[in-house]
Amino acid sequence: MSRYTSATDADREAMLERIGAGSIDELFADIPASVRLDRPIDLPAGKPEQEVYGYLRDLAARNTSAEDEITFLGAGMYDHYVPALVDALISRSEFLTPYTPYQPEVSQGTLQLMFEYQTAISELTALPVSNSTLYEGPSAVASAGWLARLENKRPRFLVSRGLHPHSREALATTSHGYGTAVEQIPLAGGVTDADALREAIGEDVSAVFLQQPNFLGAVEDLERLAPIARETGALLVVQVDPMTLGVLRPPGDFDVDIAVGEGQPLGNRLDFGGPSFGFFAAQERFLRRMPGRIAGETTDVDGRRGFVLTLQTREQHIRREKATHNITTAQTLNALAGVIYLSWLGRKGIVELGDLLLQRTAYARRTLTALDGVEALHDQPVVREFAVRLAAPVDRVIERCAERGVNPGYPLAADYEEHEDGLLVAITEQRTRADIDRLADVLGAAVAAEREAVHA
Amino acid sequence: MSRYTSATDADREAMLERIGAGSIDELFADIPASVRLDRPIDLPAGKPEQEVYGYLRDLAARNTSAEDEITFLGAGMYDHYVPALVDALISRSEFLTPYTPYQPEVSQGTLQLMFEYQTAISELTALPVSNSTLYEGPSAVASAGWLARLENKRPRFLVSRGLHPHSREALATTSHGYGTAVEQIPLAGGVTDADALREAIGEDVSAVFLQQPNFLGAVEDLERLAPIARETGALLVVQVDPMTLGVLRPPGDFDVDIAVGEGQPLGNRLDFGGPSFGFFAAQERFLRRMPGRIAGETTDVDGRRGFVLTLQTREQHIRREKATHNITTAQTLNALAGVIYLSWLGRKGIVELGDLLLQRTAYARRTLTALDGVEALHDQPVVREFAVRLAAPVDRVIERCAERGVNPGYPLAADYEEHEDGLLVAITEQRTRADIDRLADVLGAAVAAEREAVHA
Amino acid sequence: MTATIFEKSVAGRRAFVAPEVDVPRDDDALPERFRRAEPPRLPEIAEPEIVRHYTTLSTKNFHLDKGFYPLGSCTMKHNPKLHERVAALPGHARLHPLQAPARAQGALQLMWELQRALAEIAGLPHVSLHPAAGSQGELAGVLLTRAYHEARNEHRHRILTPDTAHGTNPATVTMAGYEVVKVGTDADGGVDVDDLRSKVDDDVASLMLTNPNTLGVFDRNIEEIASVMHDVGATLYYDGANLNAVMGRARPGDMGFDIVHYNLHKTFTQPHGGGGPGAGPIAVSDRIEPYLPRPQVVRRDDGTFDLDYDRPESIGRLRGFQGNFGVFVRSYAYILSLGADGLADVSDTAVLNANYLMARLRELAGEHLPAAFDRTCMHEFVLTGGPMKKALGIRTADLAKRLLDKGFHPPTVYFPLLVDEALLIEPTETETKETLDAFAEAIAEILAEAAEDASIAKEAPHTTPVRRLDEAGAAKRPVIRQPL
Amino acid sequence: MTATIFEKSVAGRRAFVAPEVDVPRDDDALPERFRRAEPPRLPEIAEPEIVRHYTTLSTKNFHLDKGFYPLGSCTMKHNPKLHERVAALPGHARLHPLQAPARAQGALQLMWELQRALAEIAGLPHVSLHPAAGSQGELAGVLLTRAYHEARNEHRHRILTPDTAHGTNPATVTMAGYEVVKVGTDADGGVDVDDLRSKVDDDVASLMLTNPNTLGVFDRNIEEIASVMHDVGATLYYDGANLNAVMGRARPGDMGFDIVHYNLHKTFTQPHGGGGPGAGPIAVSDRIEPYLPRPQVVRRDDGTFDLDYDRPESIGRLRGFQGNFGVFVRSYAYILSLGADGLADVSDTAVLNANYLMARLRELAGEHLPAAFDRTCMHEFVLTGGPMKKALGIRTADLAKRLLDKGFHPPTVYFPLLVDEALLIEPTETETKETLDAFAEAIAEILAEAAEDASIAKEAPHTTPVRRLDEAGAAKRPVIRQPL
Ligand SMILES: Cc1ncc(COP(=O)(O)O)c(C=O)c1O
Ligand SMILES: Cc1ncc(COP(=O)(O)O)c(C=O)c1O
Repeated sequence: MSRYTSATDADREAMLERIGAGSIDELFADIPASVRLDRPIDLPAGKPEQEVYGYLRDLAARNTSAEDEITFLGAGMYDHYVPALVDALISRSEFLTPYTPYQPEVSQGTLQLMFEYQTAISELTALPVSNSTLYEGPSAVASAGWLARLENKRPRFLVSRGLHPHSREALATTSHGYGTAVEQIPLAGGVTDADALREAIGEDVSAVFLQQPNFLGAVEDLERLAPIARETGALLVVQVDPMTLGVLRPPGDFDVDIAVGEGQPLGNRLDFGGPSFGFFAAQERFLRRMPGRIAGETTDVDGRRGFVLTLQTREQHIRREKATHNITTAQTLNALAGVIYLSWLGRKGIVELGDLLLQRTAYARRTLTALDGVEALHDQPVVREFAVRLAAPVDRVIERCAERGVNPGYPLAADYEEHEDGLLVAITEQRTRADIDRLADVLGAAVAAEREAVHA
Repeated sequence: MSRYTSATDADREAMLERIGAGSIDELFADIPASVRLDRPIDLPAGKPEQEVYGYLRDLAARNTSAEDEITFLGAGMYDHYVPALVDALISRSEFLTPYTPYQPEVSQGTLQLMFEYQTAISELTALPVSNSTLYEGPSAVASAGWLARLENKRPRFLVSRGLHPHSREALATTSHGYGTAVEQIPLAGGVTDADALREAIGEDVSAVFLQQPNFLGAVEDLERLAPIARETGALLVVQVDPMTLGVLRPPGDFDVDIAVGEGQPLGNRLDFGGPSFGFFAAQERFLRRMPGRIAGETTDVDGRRGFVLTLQTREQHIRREKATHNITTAQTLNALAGVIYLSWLGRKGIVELGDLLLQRTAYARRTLTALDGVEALHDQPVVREFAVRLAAPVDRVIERCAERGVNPGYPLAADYEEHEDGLLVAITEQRTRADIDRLADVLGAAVAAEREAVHA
Repeated sequence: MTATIFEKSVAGRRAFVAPEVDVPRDDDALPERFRRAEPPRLPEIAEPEIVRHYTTLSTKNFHLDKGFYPLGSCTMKHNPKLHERVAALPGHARLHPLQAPARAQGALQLMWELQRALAEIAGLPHVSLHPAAGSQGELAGVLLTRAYHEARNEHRHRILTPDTAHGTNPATVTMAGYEVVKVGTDADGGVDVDDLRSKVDDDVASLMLTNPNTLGVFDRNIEEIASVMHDVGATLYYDGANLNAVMGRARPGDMGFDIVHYNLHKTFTQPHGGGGPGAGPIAVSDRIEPYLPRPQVVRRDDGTFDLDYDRPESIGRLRGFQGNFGVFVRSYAYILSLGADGLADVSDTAVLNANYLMARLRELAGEHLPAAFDRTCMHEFVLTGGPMKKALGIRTADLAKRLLDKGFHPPTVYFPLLVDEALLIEPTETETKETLDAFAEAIAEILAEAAEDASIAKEAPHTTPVRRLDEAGAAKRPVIRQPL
Repeated sequence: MTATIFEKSVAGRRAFVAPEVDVPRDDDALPERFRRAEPPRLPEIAEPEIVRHYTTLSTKNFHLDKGFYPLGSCTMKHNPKLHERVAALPGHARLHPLQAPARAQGALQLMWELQRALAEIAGLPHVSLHPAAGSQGELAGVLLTRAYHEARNEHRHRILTPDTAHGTNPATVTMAGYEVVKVGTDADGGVDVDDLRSKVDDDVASLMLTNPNTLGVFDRNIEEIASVMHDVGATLYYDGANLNAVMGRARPGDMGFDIVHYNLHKTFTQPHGGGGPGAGPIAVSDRIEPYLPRPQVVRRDDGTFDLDYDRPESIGRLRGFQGNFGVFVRSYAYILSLGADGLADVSDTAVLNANYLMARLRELAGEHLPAAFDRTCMHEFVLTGGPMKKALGIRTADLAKRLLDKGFHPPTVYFPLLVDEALLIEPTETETKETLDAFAEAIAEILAEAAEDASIAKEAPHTTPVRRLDEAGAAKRPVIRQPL
């Protein structure tokens, strides 16, 4: 099947002759016979384009996507509306198909968008420096851990139980490699227990990890927690939801050392979990320890302004085993979607949208907790997501709702054994009041039915 | 709602001051008060992007498209697979958003694709000259009629009853304006009645219009018909289906004067009937009477090859009432899809695809006519579409099939009172043998059920 | 320049992989005498090179997403990206035109709602979406006039068009079998009413008018003109290419027009595609309604939507199927997005931008490029390059070509015909004040530069993929296809 | 250069229109002390100018759809347009990662089938799609080695990497808490087996190898190397960045590798996006399987697909959710399109193209740019610019910059480190013979030109949007955000 290759039989002959080889097989003579594959690859024959399209379309049709149901799933990724101009622009070959911009003279498009992206992220987080993406949220948390390790070599990480379970796990997986222990700080009343944190903090703590809003949707009191966390010189790392930063005080307000987060809400698709991007912003003093690419402004030989990859002495291709991180391919195209989205939203829009989420979330929480068998899991302020307790088996309630075309949210049991009756409900601008009312209707009925089922 | 406009209040003030006007209202002072609209336009308020998307998506969902059923509808437009590279390339702003290329120095992209398109159409039709699109098929037929009128002023057009009903009607509508009468040549055995044509032809016939394959899917014997049609100096105009020109002898083989057709099958969407494009190819001698834009090769002041709109003295913006046609905006973007599609298909592909259609169509015709209550409407060779007779009410049979997810084709009754039991079935490369077998199954059952219903 | 796709063809290469012939072969399916002997010589080339070829070609175009495109009479406004998304929905893009109306309710409702919206905007009760573009709308409109008169047993032979009219107007008149009579323009840039009166009689079928006209001038005498025409039983035709100037401010129907065509690809922002596609719906008054093209989209009493073919007095169809539906989707998305206020704001801002740019140019270039009619303009205005030619020795064409070097698309040039060395400038509402300022300054720079050295403009452009092309040669020895 | 989007911001402009707050307001919803005082200073700009800004920016990039991109080790092959279409299907693009497996069967099946296909291609039974890119795949792989040894109560401290290794290898070793030990390269460009033996003992956890390696050389001693490592109980890690050379010809699993990472954005043609996204799945042998990241996509006995979290010995997750699914869709589309033959043809043609280009360059530039290892190469090869520097006084960097003027993207330069003035050239299989010829000729021209006048190359590029940039200055005084 040649459709992407051009070498005709005539081409092959002419080329082999020029090479001075009798056959293509000869070119593979270095491969010892004993390790050669002496049979065809055991895969089906290739298919015409229309059949590949048909096959994958049919698979896609077997998924229930946000296009097919009213979904209140969130827990780290959110069904926000992606404006058409994002898709139109990121699909331009000029952005879609180049490699990392190693030749700045012919990569100003990518380099400038990285610079603009970095600016937007430091504006959102109110921190002075940002890199130009890591893979995604949880691995960005893990990368913050690695930076802390390079910074102070202390043996303990303290993580709030309000930190996304995936972030906690990614941190544990990677820190196991270099031997830093991870301890959890419990929640009290839905937010990080400040006393427990004060208990645990000490000279041997490398970094403290919090999340704003936390995984249960609660707004953490960073004003109170930050000083405790940093008291003994530990780094304070906060994972933030970028969509809330129009209304919530930013990490920079609390002198956090590093702010990281999941970029998907900013103009990126859900894509069943990826690709998206992880952002990483920090205080100036960490600049030369930052992981990942950073674009910097400079001038060319004619004095024209331009952009380059900078501070590369941090990176693996120069410093190898001494590099500050091993990352090379990151998520530039997703960052482009992010910065286009933020430009579309604009200075006013990010506040308006944040306020819309805030109001609809408050309304949804009021409405759901008014139902029999549904109560708030905590009373903390919430912005775009909240947790409730159901007086009926959560999984079965979800099934009943799904049958009626509503996905009520994420069951907490898997990640919080203490909340096996918990349901996490997320709101986006695509979930209207009517959708919320429908959720109340469907959820209320499902809970009632399940309670009956039990009594029966 | 400003989202596409940038004038802020501050801008407006500054601009009005520069203009020397006190208000925007002043700028409209020329409009007599008596004809001013003294109320707001009576339309709903504007909507956010996501709501417009949602509204139109919901409307779209209320259509049963070729994505939702197995369709055998054709009759002029066909559900061919459009390769992804067509959409990717025609959606580039550089092709999508410019106007007609009046400034050739910054329009070489569009001008060259027009030139390549003209070449591809000449190759398909085997005629020396092609324009760079008219609106679509039937209006291209009407435009051929107008050219004939300019050419010989004779008072009669003869049209085969095998010509697409829309083409016949468009010709009649427009020729009524300049007073040429349209007479029909009947079909005999599914093809144009050669004797009737010989009867009707004469010195006063301006042009004869045939279709290959004709509307009933039958291959016309142009070898036989062409000489008769041109005997008395009438122009011979043939509407052809471009998808068949890999296997069927092209118009050029029969010295037809003008070949026109519907370009939709070539990489264009169905779009509920448009936009698509009409192609128009002819013998050299008609070049200076051709309607529409034509791109020509030339050189620039530095001797570099380039392309321009040429022979513009044919056109309305220069010749005004003496122009050969009034067309200006045509279908360039659709032509681009067409030439990309033809490049993708390639010299071998157009034959392979034609052969695939031919074989599947033959199989479908065999299979369907083997069913009780289904018989061939004619026995002429067919290439991609064929007509059958049903021994049950066609509309009710279609309804029954539709309920089972199969659209069996187009009912002939509306256009051919003599065939109110007729059904026109079209095949594309997207209708597999399995789909055809399913059609046979569903259609057979539907016909049987309807016959029962009658007897019952 | 880039070699053509045909020149890049190499025997044996391919992008297409054919689905297998999955049915038993019937080798007699097509008798030999019908079979093509030699396949058409289409390119043989793999996907990567097709993609590179057309991607590279595309970069040789100036386009709206690149910069300012003040092409008068063409309304080159921003094309929202949302429109491409909604047009591409499979429920639209893969809907067959002959699908039974019961299974195309969404599409028919969309068309019906668009008809209603367009009717309200133009102030005429009945809309047909049928015509493929403005010119076909014009032809439909003139044929409607013919049908209207014929129904009254009147056989009229002449149609009036102002000397400012777009070329399609007279061309249409001829195609519809009428004789063109030109009407003059008065000192204000409007129709010369005396000349009009002198040419009107009951052999005149219609007057085709653009208002504001191609000078960007709104005809203050519109009511008088309407009554002159109506007094002799003629129709008044509104060329809607300039509708972008008056939405929410005035309506052709209220001005006395009987028939209007819209250019959805202008006022309602369908991307131009380098020369189409577009759509040219028409709106008419009650007395014209019976003759509208077939089929009409209607709403039945039960609230369902349908295609009505049962229109005995219809002029019939001018094209296949139901019109350029893909264009309707985009334009309706635009109307839904902007709504009543938004559409009115479009015209207000279009007129504001035009007057601002005219004012800036008066300041910066007024001496060499005075306005042809120095008065408040509507959405566009005309300058004359006559003084520039005299004083600086460069022509409007030279100025236009030099603008290319500055990264701007030139205005429409040498139209309207009655203005010497005309530049017809239409900024549209979607341009920023900064862009208008930059354009005015670029023109001033070119004029200053020409005062120094006229040859720079005369030999422009200097920075484009190709420079001035030999159009005369192209027409003398036409090479309009690749020799193979 | 283009002003930044922030510099184009004007107070009061906007592209976003907010949906109305359709619920009763609760003004106490968020206590004041949590509220942000000053909004982030995001740009204020309308849609048309956003579109123009990023469209214009895009045109400053060289890209694969524009021309030849022989960036060694990066496998810049054509990115089929079909892949973007299938990835954009709402059933993929709008599928929430936490959707219940029962309602995500299509996605899980796709992932499972991709796992099977990748396993077959690499010749190792178990695949995890989890890692986000090659580097994360490497980290996962080294952590798997750690888990494997720890399960045996072994605590090893060193990992070997050849001096030809890509920088991510040693960087990964450090991040995983091991010490890096470098191994030398022999005269043929393979691992120096004696040096290897001298450094191997039971404190060595693993050897990370690329085969063919970054010199484009297939290591003939691979079996011996494998046994050396296995004899001391170490694992053998395969850096799959060069898998494009050997599909259908040989499999890492059959060579004795325990752990492999794939770069889907190289071998399996995910567009690079100017620096991602990609995906770095890993394949492992049975003994490593228990430690694979969580969750794993599995097929249950009833034929349904599921996410398996119940993996007690798993190293856990390195990232959120199920991996870069959007990338999987594209790469699986590629595998479905090409099939067994097609994939084998990919490697055959990639190696053919590389050897052809090497031969052409030997003819045209062999004197100044000899091959670092003059032998049959695999999918890429290395030239040394040493002689060119001596004879002509231009460096590899100068040659690279001058190639930009000729419309080519330069090869990878100054890597691998052990070759003086290295050029690492990987043409890939999707390029035409004509393109390879043109590239070789361009290099010959540059050398000839340099013989005349070296300054042209030294000062290159001359035709790009900007010319050589001050990278040292950028690093000395970093400006990495727009001052506002
Ligand atoms: C004033 C005027 N009338 C009519 C037309 C013709 O419209 P279309 O190009 O849609 O056929 C145009 C545009 O070219 C125009 O500017
Ligand atoms: C040989 C080699 N190993 C590893 C990598 C790292 O892969 P990735 O960029 O996907 O992290 C690359 C690519 O940069 C490479 O070329």
